[in-house]
Order: sequence, then structure tokens, then C-alpha cells
Amino acid sequence: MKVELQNITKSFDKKTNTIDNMNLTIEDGEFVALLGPSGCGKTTTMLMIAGIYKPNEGAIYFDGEKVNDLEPKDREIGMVFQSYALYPHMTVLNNIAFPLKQQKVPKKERLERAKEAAEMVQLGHLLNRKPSELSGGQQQRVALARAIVKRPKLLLLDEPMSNLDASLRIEMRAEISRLQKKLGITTILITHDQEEAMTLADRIALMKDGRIVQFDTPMNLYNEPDNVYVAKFIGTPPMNLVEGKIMYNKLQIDKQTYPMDKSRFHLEHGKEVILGMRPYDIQLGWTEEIRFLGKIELLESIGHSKIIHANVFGKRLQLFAKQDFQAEIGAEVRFSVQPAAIHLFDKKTGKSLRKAAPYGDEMFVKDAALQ
Amino acid sequence: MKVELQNITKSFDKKTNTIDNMNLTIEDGEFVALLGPSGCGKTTTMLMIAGIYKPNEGAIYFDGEKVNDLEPKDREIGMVFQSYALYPHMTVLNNIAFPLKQQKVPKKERLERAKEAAEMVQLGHLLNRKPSELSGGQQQRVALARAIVKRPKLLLLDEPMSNLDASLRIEMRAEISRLQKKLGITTILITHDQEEAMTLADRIALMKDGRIVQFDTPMNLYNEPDNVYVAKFIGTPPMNLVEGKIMYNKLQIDKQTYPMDKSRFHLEHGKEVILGMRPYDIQLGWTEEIRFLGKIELLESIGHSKIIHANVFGKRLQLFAKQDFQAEIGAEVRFSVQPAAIHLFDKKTGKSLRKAAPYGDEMFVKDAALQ
Amino acid sequence: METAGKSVPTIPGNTFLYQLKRKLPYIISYGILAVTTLPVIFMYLWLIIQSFASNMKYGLIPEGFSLENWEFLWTNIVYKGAELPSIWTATWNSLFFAGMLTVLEVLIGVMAGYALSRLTFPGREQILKITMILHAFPSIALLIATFYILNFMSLYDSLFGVVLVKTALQIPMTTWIIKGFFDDVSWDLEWAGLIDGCSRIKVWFRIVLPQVKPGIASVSIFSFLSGWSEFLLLYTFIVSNENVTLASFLQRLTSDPNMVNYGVLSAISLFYLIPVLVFFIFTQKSLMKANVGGVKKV
Amino acid sequence: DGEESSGGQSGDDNKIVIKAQTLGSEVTRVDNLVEAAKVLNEELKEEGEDIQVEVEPMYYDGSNEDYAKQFMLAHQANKEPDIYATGHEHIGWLADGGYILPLDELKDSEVYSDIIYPNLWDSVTYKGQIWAAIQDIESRPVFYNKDALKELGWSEDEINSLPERVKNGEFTLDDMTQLAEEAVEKGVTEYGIIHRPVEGPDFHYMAYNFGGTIYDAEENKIVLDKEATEKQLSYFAEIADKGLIPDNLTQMEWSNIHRTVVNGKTLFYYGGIWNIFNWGEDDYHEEVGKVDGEWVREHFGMMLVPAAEKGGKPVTLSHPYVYVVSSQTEHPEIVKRLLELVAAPELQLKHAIDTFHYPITKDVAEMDEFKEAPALAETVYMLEYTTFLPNHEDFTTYSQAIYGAIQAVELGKKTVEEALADMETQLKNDLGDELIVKE
Amino acid sequence: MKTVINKWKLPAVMLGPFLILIFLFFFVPVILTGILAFTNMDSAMNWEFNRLLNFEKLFSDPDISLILRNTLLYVLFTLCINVFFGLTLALLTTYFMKKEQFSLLFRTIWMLPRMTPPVIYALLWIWFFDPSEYGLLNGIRSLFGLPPVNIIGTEPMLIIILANGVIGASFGMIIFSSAIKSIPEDLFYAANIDGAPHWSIIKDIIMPAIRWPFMFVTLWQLLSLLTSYEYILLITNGGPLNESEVLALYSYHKAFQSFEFGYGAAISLVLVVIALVCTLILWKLFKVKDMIGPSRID
Ligand SMILES: Nc1ncnc2c1ncn2[C@@H]1O[C@H](COP(=O)(O)OP(=O)(O)OP(=O)(O)O)[C@@H](O)[C@H]1O
Ligand SMILES: Nc1ncnc2c1ncn2[C@@H]1O[C@H](COP(=O)(O)OP(=O)(O)OP(=O)(O)O)[C@@H](O)[C@H]1O
Ligand SMILES: [Mg+2]
Ligand SMILES: [Mg+2]
Repeated sequence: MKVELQNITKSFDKKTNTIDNMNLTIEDGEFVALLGPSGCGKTTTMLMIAGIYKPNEGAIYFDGEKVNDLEPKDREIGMVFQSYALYPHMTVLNNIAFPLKQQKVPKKERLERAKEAAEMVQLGHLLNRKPSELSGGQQQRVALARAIVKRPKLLLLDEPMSNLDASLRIEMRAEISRLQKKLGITTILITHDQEEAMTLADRIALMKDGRIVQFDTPMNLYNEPDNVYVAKFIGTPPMNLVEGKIMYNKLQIDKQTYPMDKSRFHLEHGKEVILGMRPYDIQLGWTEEIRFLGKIELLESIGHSKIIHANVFGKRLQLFAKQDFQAEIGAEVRFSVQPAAIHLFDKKTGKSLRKAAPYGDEMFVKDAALQ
Repeated sequence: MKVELQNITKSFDKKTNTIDNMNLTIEDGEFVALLGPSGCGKTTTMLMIAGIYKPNEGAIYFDGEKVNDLEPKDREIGMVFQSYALYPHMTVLNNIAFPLKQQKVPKKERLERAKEAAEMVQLGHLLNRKPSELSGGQQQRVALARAIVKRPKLLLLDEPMSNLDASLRIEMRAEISRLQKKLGITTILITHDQEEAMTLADRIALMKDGRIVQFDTPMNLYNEPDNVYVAKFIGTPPMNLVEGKIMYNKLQIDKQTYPMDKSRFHLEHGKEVILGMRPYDIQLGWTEEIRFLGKIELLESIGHSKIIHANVFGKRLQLFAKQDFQAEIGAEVRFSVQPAAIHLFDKKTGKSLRKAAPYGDEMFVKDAALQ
Repeated sequence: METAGKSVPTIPGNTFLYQLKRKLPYIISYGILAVTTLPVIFMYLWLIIQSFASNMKYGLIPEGFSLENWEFLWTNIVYKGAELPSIWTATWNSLFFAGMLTVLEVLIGVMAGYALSRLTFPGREQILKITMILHAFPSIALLIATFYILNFMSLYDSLFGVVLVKTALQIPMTTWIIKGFFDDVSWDLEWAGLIDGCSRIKVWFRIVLPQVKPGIASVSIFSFLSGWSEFLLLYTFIVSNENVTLASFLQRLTSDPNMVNYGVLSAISLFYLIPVLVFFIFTQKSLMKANVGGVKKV
Repeated sequence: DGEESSGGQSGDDNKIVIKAQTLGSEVTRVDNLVEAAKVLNEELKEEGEDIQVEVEPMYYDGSNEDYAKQFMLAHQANKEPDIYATGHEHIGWLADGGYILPLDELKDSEVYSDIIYPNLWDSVTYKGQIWAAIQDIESRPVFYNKDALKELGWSEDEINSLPERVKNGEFTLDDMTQLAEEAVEKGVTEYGIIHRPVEGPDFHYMAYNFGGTIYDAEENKIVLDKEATEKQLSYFAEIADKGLIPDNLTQMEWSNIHRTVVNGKTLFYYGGIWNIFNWGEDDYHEEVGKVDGEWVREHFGMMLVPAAEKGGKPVTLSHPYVYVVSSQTEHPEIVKRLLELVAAPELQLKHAIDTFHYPITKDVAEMDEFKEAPALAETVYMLEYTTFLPNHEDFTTYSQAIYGAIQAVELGKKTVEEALADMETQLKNDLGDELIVKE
Repeated sequence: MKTVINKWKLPAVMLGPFLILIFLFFFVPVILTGILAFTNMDSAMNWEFNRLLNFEKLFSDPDISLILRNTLLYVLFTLCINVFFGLTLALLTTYFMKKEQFSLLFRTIWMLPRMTPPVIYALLWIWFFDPSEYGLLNGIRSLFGLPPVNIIGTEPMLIIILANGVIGASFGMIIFSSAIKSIPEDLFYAANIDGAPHWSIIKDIIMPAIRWPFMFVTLWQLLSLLTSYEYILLITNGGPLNESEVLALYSYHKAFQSFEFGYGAAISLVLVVIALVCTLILWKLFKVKDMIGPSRID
């Protein structure tokens, strides 16, 4: 099912718009992730697609047909609520079987399918428990099974795995992905786990304050962020951002200048810009073209590697080192970046200066400055 | 405050033990993370420490004082619930100020401190909202602020950041860490985010089925897992595990043999073992001593790098490649591991064969076999 | 919106029939409400008209408008040769009695309801069962026996005694209702309160109680109502004359079926309705807003 | 003031408080006692006694049963009034229950000597003793519609002499029925006869009228006189059969009864003299609204209940109201003196005029002021034909039973025989030993 | 020792006032009334035991079978109205009606009968159905030239069931409404998304959530109806010819009109036995035991 949102606006208090003139098109069978900071309107968007909330303005189309007045029950969706919303009076099995019951699936088949779904989320042994007797993660899995069991045309997942441990999460991801592919279910996933979004989604819509900032494939979002906001948001640890100024095709930061690739960026003399570098793109040692010298401020161990927090130009940058990297706090550290791996943004508008970048409205002016 | 759990047992239905003879000592001012699969009893343990549940057997000591019969209110704890448990009838501000009110903090100071805490979790602009008007992540942040505001002696955090986006989560982590260090609050954190556990915790207690499997520093847990269960659980993507057999100091897998370091492992001829290798430890190409040849089954892009799923001995192993790695599905791939980076476990008991590994009971027999 | 070109729309959302079907339950429910409510509205409309009409034709058509029936508001009625006490005294007494009863009943009921819902102690089911079965005794049958108790406790002819009796008669109901509401409060909330430094009682009061506001709304309206209209107990157990309530005021006006002035009676019963009406609307408005959210409720 | 026990002394030592209670609207019943206390105080002063008597009036509104119930309970709790005004039929249980004092000496006291109707003392005699001071008395006449009679062609004279003819036994119950039939047939009035729509004393005079009795004073037992009862039931069956009464008379509202009567929709109405007072209270008449005594006398006449047989004695029924004295009173002597003083003519007169009742002594009936109240003065003769309810404590049971039977035959749900048989079984079951069945 | 005290302190505090009150003013009177049933106490108020005489008298009463039949009809049908119509009203005003002002309006209208003083409410019905042409119904009929009818006389049970049904329905309405209001909104969302039509939401979401109130209202109203007589007393007084006499009213008539207190108590006792049986059956039927869960704070 193709889902289109056209100029959707939603307000809870008639003063501020929680969702502000949103446009979004999700192709049939596509897997889209909604990403964005807490409170930006992801859940609200999803609930509008589900038909629970009605948009104040704008229209929603399913397969080209306007569905603003279609009731949720007729939209053939499955949904995991952020709050789970399990039926407290039903057992796990009945919770899962409930959507099937509504489809008038015969009892025997219904229970079989519900059991199957429960097995899938590894709850086969808890079928007769009430939700209140489950752990948080188990509840969430019931919600997941309930959403999937009826094989909906549109699957809405609002943080479906936030309370699951890593290995379970990976398994669940695989299951969702398998099912989605197999049945061609159009799926929208809200998640805070970028890796989840990256691995599962065909495209990611990054939201901010009720608007979509960029809607693109995970790789493009990662590699070619349209603006500094996206750049900062996507990728953990976040992209390192440093302010500078364009001086005749070069970038000047704190007296130092760096050559810039004119074919990649619009370089305007005197423009204040922001330089972005992903921690993963930074190499220890001056092996690449763009070179920095920093002071180690903190050395963090995260299992497979270490994160160096280094002070450069009074700003703290992060980069990775091997797990066996040893250094004193305060020691000097040299590092460098390939010119191809850097990002450049207009400081005033926040827009990417990349030549291929689309020029849109200037909505991010106020956020462009780095806090 | 030093927290000790001695032989704690808890059962909900009098048949099975949800928590089974658990022992745990947390030093004063220590930051401990509780890790474990969904439903293993983390929340239950925490609720017992909080005094909500009484253990069926065993004793809990705070600073050497038995507190089994101490009421929760007298335990001076702050807690974030997995379900948030905000007071629905109070505004954000009052929710946060509530613990202070119980401590009879004068109104003015109370509101000030509450506001400060709200600012800390970036909710300063929503002070007068009711919880029902907040997004999931905002609710969770209120819960966090409420737990922290009274500067408890013991801080219990049950998935405090599962609904926050990456950048916010990093900020929150830093705040918690700062506060914890500054005030020396003993803290217990339940999380499914291993990175969170790794970066924040002094020690991690890994649980399984109501027991603690290993309780150690993050690095030790990662580098020296006591058994295959820990090895598999810690680290994402999880450690690659392959079954084999010891043949005179060598490891034989599927006709191939590999030399093993006798000084590191107890090698017993004929013993069935499990070989473990972390994806991060595997190098592309035969640069290291222990070499494998695999077939690429799947190539996953995760922003900064790619994950290769390769089939070796009919098993699927995962390893990392640079983002620019290109290959056909089905192509052959060579990779290798340093002998120092491998792990070896007894297949029957699941225990590590590492020489320094402690020998405990054989509780993991049934789980040792790889599914 | 009819789509002319397409044969069968895949999404039924835009056909007229679908919209009709969607709205049908609502139309039907409004219909049912309207039809069933009409006679009630009619009855009370008639009561209002009667109180303002100087005479009624065919039993329902007013002839002339007058405020004569409402004179009791500013003068004391002289009925059958005796001057009745001021209506305001009666109103005040009724308010006092109903208020006292409501407070006592809701307080005790809410405490007991909590205990029965959320504390574990032996005999819980038995207490519930016994209180229910007690209700099977017609309260009038208990009058004589209750009299002996009151007399024994020197509470006969005391307002306080009547309040106690009335509370005792009502409290099982309150408790039962409120217990159901407590059952649905999320345990996490109570846990959170305990950890935030409340004792169990304080948690009950500060955290759990606000969650059962709709329940409190319903029990308080019923206890206020029953206090407001209480007649029999006061009438039976109070000898002294000073405690006239609105119910007994009305009773005086109807005590002699030969002498009932229906116009005045209508006016007074309307007057009688006002405070409960206000109380009802107030409780409904402020308490029916249930608190949900902030907890993942299961 | 729960502290103050009945008749107890409060404040200064020489003040005696006497509580007196009455039911319903006729407040002069106790107010007169307050007046009497003033006189008593004068007398006491003259006698040199250093005491002051104060009567504390208490007014009760409600049913007879509730009034009685309250007295029972209050008596148990020692909070009852010293003087309790009630219908005479209650003295049975009051005496049996030891609630009240016998007052035999009152009969001999001077004020009560010229009693208006000698048999009146019977109404307060129980088990051979007198238990109460009679307070007032009334009668229950039949109202007839003068306008309707005129329309039937009766002359003014004929109309006005009807009560006399009834008194003499010339105009019988059958005549009344026939006349009613005629009126209905000719369409002069919608109904022929209306009686009270609820249970009450009116029905019992019929038993006496048909030569029966309902009470055996010697044995102190209720009597079911089957023969008379059968006639009684037949009478009601007949008027119903003939369509003289509204179909659903026994379900009608009192107010609608009044409307029907006042608007002249019936020829006869078994009423009570106090109804004249009622009709002045509300807008019952469709045109005139409230009607006064003059109007009533213009349009209605009042007569005794015609005798069942030609030449027989017509009947009516009185329901004397009495004062009884609590057995727990601390000042029986004072109370008795009050009860003598309250029978003073002026007080009686006030009560009679105010509430449409008869006085209990002849001297009051002779007074000019009384005679100026024509409706009272013209009917006071009826007392000579009056009957009473028995003082038996179970009388309500009987009363309800007979009412049920009447209702059944009127509605045609039972034949007279069935109704009588059912009534007999019911009474036997309910009353047991307390019942004598007279075949 | 201290833990023992701590364990019992809370239930004792919370339940204490409730238990004391119930014991003194409900339980003891019930026991006394039970004893009273074996005496022939009459207006003299003496406790004279007469063994089982009262019961013998009751069972040989010629009207008893009619009265029992009436009681059964009355309780059964009124209960149905009370519970189901009350539920319907609650659903209509809370689930179907989205505008809170409208719900409040309708709820208020349906509360009016209960708020009206019983005397007046009864009069309203009597006026409405008065058999004379002055009655409202007959007034309307006469406008169309129809003869007056006497519904109270011919169908007294119908009128009584309706009159009591209307009163009782508001009880269920209010309690169910509050309970429905307490259901977290996201459950409805989830059910909507799971494709549940209205009836399924009612059956699967609302009904389980209001199971306790539903059961309470049914049980409570059952017992209330068994023991209620007030409106019957006022509207038909059991008549005509005992056709609308029910056991409770009979007890009242015997105790407070004939002053056979002992006999009246005996009738009540029979009533209680009937009620007891009903209660126990329903208790099992509703699985009340399951609804009494353990405390989740140790
Ligand atoms: N009230 C209860 N009654 C019965 N079983 C329960 C109850 N609460 C929890 N359990 C069970 O106890 C086990 C441990 O629950 P707990 O909530 O401690 O898990 P957890 O480790 O916090 O899991 P998660 O990460 O999913 O929150 C689970 O299997 C759960 O089903
Ligand atoms: N019922 C409501 N009334 C008022 N404001 C609301 C309501 N629901 C949500 N909001 C506000 O709307 C904004 C968007 O909420 P939404 O739940 O869509 O956020 P979200 O993107 O899902 O965030 P999260 O990741 O924290 O769940 C938030 O700022 C929230 O405070
Ligand atoms: Mg959300
Ligand atoms: Mg948990």
C-alpha cells in the first residue's frame, strides 16, 4: 500500500502546530523509518496515518485514495504502540489473537497463528499470562506479535524494540524484515536506534519540530546530509562540527587554513561555514590531507575500540582508536581526514554547501548555529 | 551506600523462582549495570532492592545494615521505572518536585531544584503539561528528572533512556555520570544498550534466568567472558561462535585444524569446544594467524562501515569491512584472527577454557549448545 | 465523492454508503437517546410549567403565568394554618446533613475500598460477601433494631446518630464501587510514590486517590443524593422539631393528601433539585476527567 | 435539647415544662394547651403555688402510622410528649402497651359534664376504663349536588328538605342509588356517586348501616359480620355495576376527586365536613378556582348517609380526636388540670371554627359564634347518628381487608361471594384469636 | 513482633472505621432483627418469643403466592432495565458521544428522576397516568377524543417496573460511565487498529474493564430491588388488590401499618434468605473471587 501525506497539519492546542505542513510519500512495500528527536512528532504522525488522530489540515492517501474519513479499523494496519496498549484483561494468547478474531478467522486457525506469532517473539511459554505478569520487554514483544499476526497491509511500529536486549533485538529485526519482504507490507518504523533504522529501512525520514528535514536512503542520509541538523543527528558518535570561514576557496579555522574541493562545494569567499567530520572518518596520524593536532581530553573504552575526545580549536572532537591505543590525558594527538570525507554547511542557513544538495526553504536558520 | 544481596530468592507463583539464590555486592559510590535478556529478572531484582518486593528468602544489606523490613520510603532511593510511572494528575513540575516535597524541602527551593532538574532533561518548556500530553521520550525524561532531583543515596534506573534519541541519550548519559560522580551516588542501571552499560558502568552484572552469570568490569566482560553465554550476549554484533574439537593442542573444525595457544587455554584432547571470535577482531584478508575462507551471504551497510555475513563451515559469521568494500553475494572472502583475540569454551558446560577463568558451578550446561 | 471512472474503489472510505455506515452507530445511538429521553424531558418540562402556571388545562396546557408558587423563596409558607419554617433553614439543614454524610461516607469508603482492593489480609472476600449480604436486609426492617442500638448509645434524637446510621447503611455500596476503581490503578504508580518517600498511607492519599476520581465522583453523587433526600431515618430517629430538612419540608406539604397544592409542590421540588443538580454537574465536570497517561498501563 | 427529659424541670426549679404533640394541620389542638397553661398559671398563683407551667408544643406531619411509631420509639427512649393528641382508635394499643395513663376521673369533671353526645365517652373507653380526654369530633356527611338535582327537576324545597328526609329514614340508600342512576342516565352528571379513593373510616359506617358490627367491646375482638359485610360489598358492587362511580375510582388522586366533585360532575359524594375547608385551598373549580363555604353551601347540600332500609336510622361516622397522657409523665396532676382547662368553651370554639370540627360540649354548640358557621351548625345534629371506629389495635388489618374487598368487587375482579370468602381467610390468618366471625 | 504490628497496622487503620460502623449500625441491627423475627412484638414493643409462629403465618397467608410472583416479576424485569439500560446509557454517553457537554446533558437528564424527591417522582407518575380526565395521558387522549384509560389500575406491575427501572438505570449509568472513563484511551486506539468494530470494542475492551462495577451493580440492584418498596408504596401502595404488592412492601405494611414488628421482621428474614441464595449464585457466576487480587507490595 502506498501512503501519501499531503500538507498535513496537526495541532493539539490550537496555538502551535505539532505537525506542520508535512508531506511524505511512502511507496508500496517500502520500509520507512521515522527518525527524530524526542517530542518532534513521530508518534503523532503515525497516529494520523493510523486514523486515530485526524489531521487539522491536509489529506492522507492510501494507494491514491483519500482516507481522511476512513476508520482505523478499515485501514488494515497493524501497530505497535509506544505504550504497548495491551489489553489488560486478556491473556497473551488472546491479545495476539484479537486482530484475527476481528477478521473472523476461525478459532482453530486463529489460535494457531497467534501461537506461531508468540513463538516468533519467543513468548511461547507465557501464553496464558496476563500482561501485568510480564516483564517490560515481554510486554513489548506481545505488542509486536499482535501487530504482525494479522499480516496487515501497513505496519506501524512505534519503538517496537526499545526494551529488548541486543541479541533479541537482532532476531526480531530479522523477523520483521523477513516478514516485510515476504508479504510486501508497507512498514513505518519509529526508532531511536539508528542502527536499526539504517539496517531495516529502505528510506529514512528525519523529522524535527513537526517537519521532515530529509527523506532519503540511509546511506544518503549518512553520507550526504542536506543540512547540519541531519549531519549532527545521524551517526553515533555524532559528526564533529567546527565553525570556520571561507577564504578564497580555502577554509579558515582559527588562523589555520585548509584546502577545499571546489568541485564538491559552493565556496563563497567570506561565508561563515561549518565543517563536519564523522568520527569514523578521522584517521589517527597525519595520513590524510586535512590534518589536525589536538590534545586528548578523555579516553573512553567501548569494547571493540576506544573513543578519543580531543580538544582542537577549543572544541571537543571525537575520534576512534583501536582498543589497544594507549595515551595520557593531555597528550598531543595527530589526526587527519580525507577531503572526500568532509562536509561543509552554511553557518547561517545550516544548508549543505555540497553542489548536488537540493536547495529548499530556509527553515533551519535558527538552529544552524552550534550550541 | 554499599548494597549487598545475599542469597536472594523471589518467586511469583511459588513454583518457579524468578530470582534464584542471587548474590551481589555493590560498593559505595559504584555504578553497576544490570544486563540480561528480556524477562531474566532485572526489574524484579531492582524492585527488591527498592523494597517494593520482599525477597522470599535471603537478605539485603545497605551499608552492612539488614534492610529487608525497611520501608521503601526510608531507603533514600531514586528510581526510574521501566513504565515511567509518572503521576498522571500532576504537572511535569509537580511530578519532579514530588520527592522533594516528601523530604519537606521548602517550597521555593523545591520548585527551583525541580526546574533545574527539568532543564537538565531539556523539559524546561513543558513544566505545566500533564504527562498525558507528553511524548514517550518526554515522559521518560520526566521520570529521570524525578529520580535524580532528590539526590538519593541509591539511584535505580530501569531502562531510563530507551525512548530517547541518540544525541539526547548521550547528553543524558553524561549528566547522569557527572551527577553520580559528583555526589558519589551508588547507581544501578538496567539497560539493553550495551554501549550505555559499557560507557557508564564501573561493573556490569550479567543476568540470566534469575541468576548472575558474571559480574565484572565492562572490559573484562568483553574481553574475558567466563562462559559462552556472556560471550554471546556482550558485544554487537555478537561474537561469532563455531563448534569444534580439540585434537592434541589443536582445534579441529570441519576437517581443518588451527593451532591453539596452550598457555592461554586448558586444552584437553578430544574435548568438544566452541570457538569464539568477535566481528571486530576479524580482519579481512589472511593477515593474521588463524585464517578462514568464507562465502559472502549478505552485505549490510551501517553508515560508517559494512557488515559481511559470511558462510564458513555452514555457519554464518559476521565481520566488518570498510564502508567502501564492494563484493558480489556468493563471492569468496578471506579473513583471519589473531590467536590472542580468540575465545574458547567447553561445549558441554559452556565455561571458558581460559586458564585464568574461575571455575564455578555448572549451571549453563543446557544452554551451552549453540542453537 | 463518487469516482466515476473507477469500477470498484479499493478504499471504501469515500463512498457515501461507507460514510453512512460509519456514522450509523452514532446516528442510532443519538436516536435511541433522544427517543428514550423525550418522556423524561417531557415530565420535567411539565413540572416546570406547572410551577409557573396559574392553572393547567387538559392536564398539560398552562393558563397564565404566575410566580405565586415560588413565593416560598421569600416568605414562609402558611400551610394548613401553620407557618412552615423558612425554606432556607431547611435547605441549610439538608446541605449540612448531606455534606456531612458525603464526607464521612466517601472518606471511610475510600479507605476501606483501598484496603479491600490493595492490601492482603485474611478475610477480604468474606468482608465483601458479608457487606453485600447485609444489604439484603430492607433498611426499614432494621429500623426497630437500630432504634435499640441508638437508644442504648444515647444517640436517639441526635443528628450525629442518624448520620452514623445512614453512613453505615450506605458504606458497603461506596466501598464496593470504589474498590473496583482502585483495582485498576497501576501498581507502578504506587511503587513510584513509595520510592519517592511516601508512606503507604500517603501514597494512597496523594497518588492513588487522585486516580480514582471518577469513582469518587460517582459515589459522592450517590451519597450526597441519599443524604439530601434522607427522610425516613431523620423522621424516625429525631423527635425534636428543629431539624427540618427539605425532604421533611416536602413531606409536610404532602402529608395530607387532601390538601396538596401541586403548584407549590412543583416549585419546591424544582427548588429541591437545584443543589443536587449543581453538585452533580460539578462532580461530573471536575472528576470525570480521568487521569491517564504517564504510565504504561497493563 | 436532648438533655431535657420529658416534663423535666429546666432552668429555674419551679418551671415545669409539659410537652404536647399533635399531628397534622389542626395545630389548635396543642396551641389551645398553651393557652390553657396561661390560665393554669393564674390559678396556681392564686393557690400560692410557686410553680410555672409551660407547654411546649410539638407538631408532627406525616401519616397516622408514622405518628404512632414515633410515639412508641420516643416512649422507649423517654423522650415522648406528656400529652399526645391522637385519633381515639389508638387508645387500644396505647393502653395495652402501657404507654398511657387511665383518665377515668375526667369523665366526672365539670367541664366534660355537658358532653355533646352522651355515647362519646364510649369512644375512649377501653377495657372498662377511660383513657383519654376527647378533644374534638366531626361527621362524615354525603354531599349532594344541588344544581344537578335542579336539573333533574327538583324544586328548591325538595332539594333543601333532603337532609331531613334522610334523617327520618324516608330517603334510603336505594333511593340514593336510583337517583344517581337517573342523573347519570339523563346525562345530568357524569357520575352518580364518588367515595374516597383510598382506605379509610368512611367504609365502615356501611357495615353499621346494614345492621352489622365490626367490634365486640366485651371481648375486645374484631368482628367479621358476614351478613352485613355481604350487603356492604353488594352495595359497592351494585353502584359499580350500574356505572355510577368512575371505573377507576380507587386509583384516582385525591385532587382529582376534589375536582370531579367541585365541578359538579357527580351527584353524590361521601365526604367529610372538613372538605369544605380543602376546597378553599386550591384552584379545583375550573372557572371559579378556589371556592369558599358560601359557594359550597349554594351548590351542595349535606346529608347523613341514608339508612339501608326504609324507616331505618341513617348513619355517619365520627372520628373523635383525643388527648392521652404518657404513663411516664412526671406531672400527671398538672397534666390533668390542663386537660380540664383546655376544654374551655372559647378554646373549643376557636378550634371548631378554624378547622371545621365540632366541639365536644353542648355549651359551645349553643354559642352564637358557632352558629355563625352555618356548615358546622347545620350538621351538628348528625352526631346523634354517629358511629365510631373500634379501639382495637389490629383494626387497620380489618380496615385494609374490607377496603381490598370493596376494591375487588368494584373493579369486577371478584364476585361478592369470592371477595367475602377471601377476606375471611385473610382475616383469620392475620388476626387469629383476635377475630370473631359472625355467620 | 514489630513486623507483625506493621503488617496489620495499615489494614487496621484503613478498615477500622468501616468495620466498626458496619458492625454497630448494620450488623448488630441485622442480628437483632433476626431475633425479632421469632417474637410477636407489636405496638407494645415487648420481646415475646413465639417460636416459628410468624413463619407459619406467612406460609399460610393466602396472598403469599401472588406476592412472591410479583416480587419475582418485579425484580427480574426491573433489574434488566436497570443494568442493561444503565449500561446502554453509559455507553451512549461516554463511548459514542464524543462531545462531553452533550454527554453531561443527557446524563443529567437521566439523573433527574433519581434526584427528584421520591414523593414527587411518584406523583409525577400518578399524575401522568391518573385515570381521570385530569391526568396528563388522559388529557392528551381526550384531545384526540379517546376515552380515559387507567393503566396504573390495569397494569400496575408494568408501571412499577418502568418507574423503578428509570430510577435504577441512572445508578448503573453513572457508575459505568465513570468506569468507562477510567479506561486508558490507547486501548481504544489499539482495538480500533486491530479492526474491532463497535460491538467488539464494547464486548472485549469495555466490558472486561468494567467487570467489577457491572457485577456490583447487578448484585447490588438485585438486592436493592428485593428489598425496595418505596416507589411502589407511593405509586400503587401494592394495589390494586395486592396486584403490585411485593415481599418487601408486605413486610413494611405488616411492620409499620399493622405494627406487627415481629411478623414484619420474619418476612424480612425470608427475604434475606432469598437474597442470600441469589447472592451466592451470582457470586459464583461472576467469579468474584478472581477479582480479588493480591497486593503487589510486599
Ligand atoms: N507479577 C508477576 N507475576 C508473575 N510473573 C511475573 C510477574 N512480574 C514478572 N514476572 C516474570 O518474572 C520474570 C522477570 O521479570 P522482570 O520484570 O524482572 O524482567 P526484566 O529482566 O526486567 O525483563 P525486561 O528486560 O523485559 O523488562 C519474567 O519472566 C516475568 O514474566
Ligand atoms: N495530547 C497532547 N496534548 C498536547 N501536546 C501533545 C499531546 N501529545 C503530544 N503532544 C506534544 O506533541 C509533540 C509531539 O509528540 P509525539 O508524541 O508525536 O512525539 P514523538 O516524536 O513520538 O516523541 P518521542 O520520541 O519522545 O516519543 C510533543 O512535544 C508532545 O509534547
Ligand atoms: Mg513517540
Ligand atoms: Mg524490566
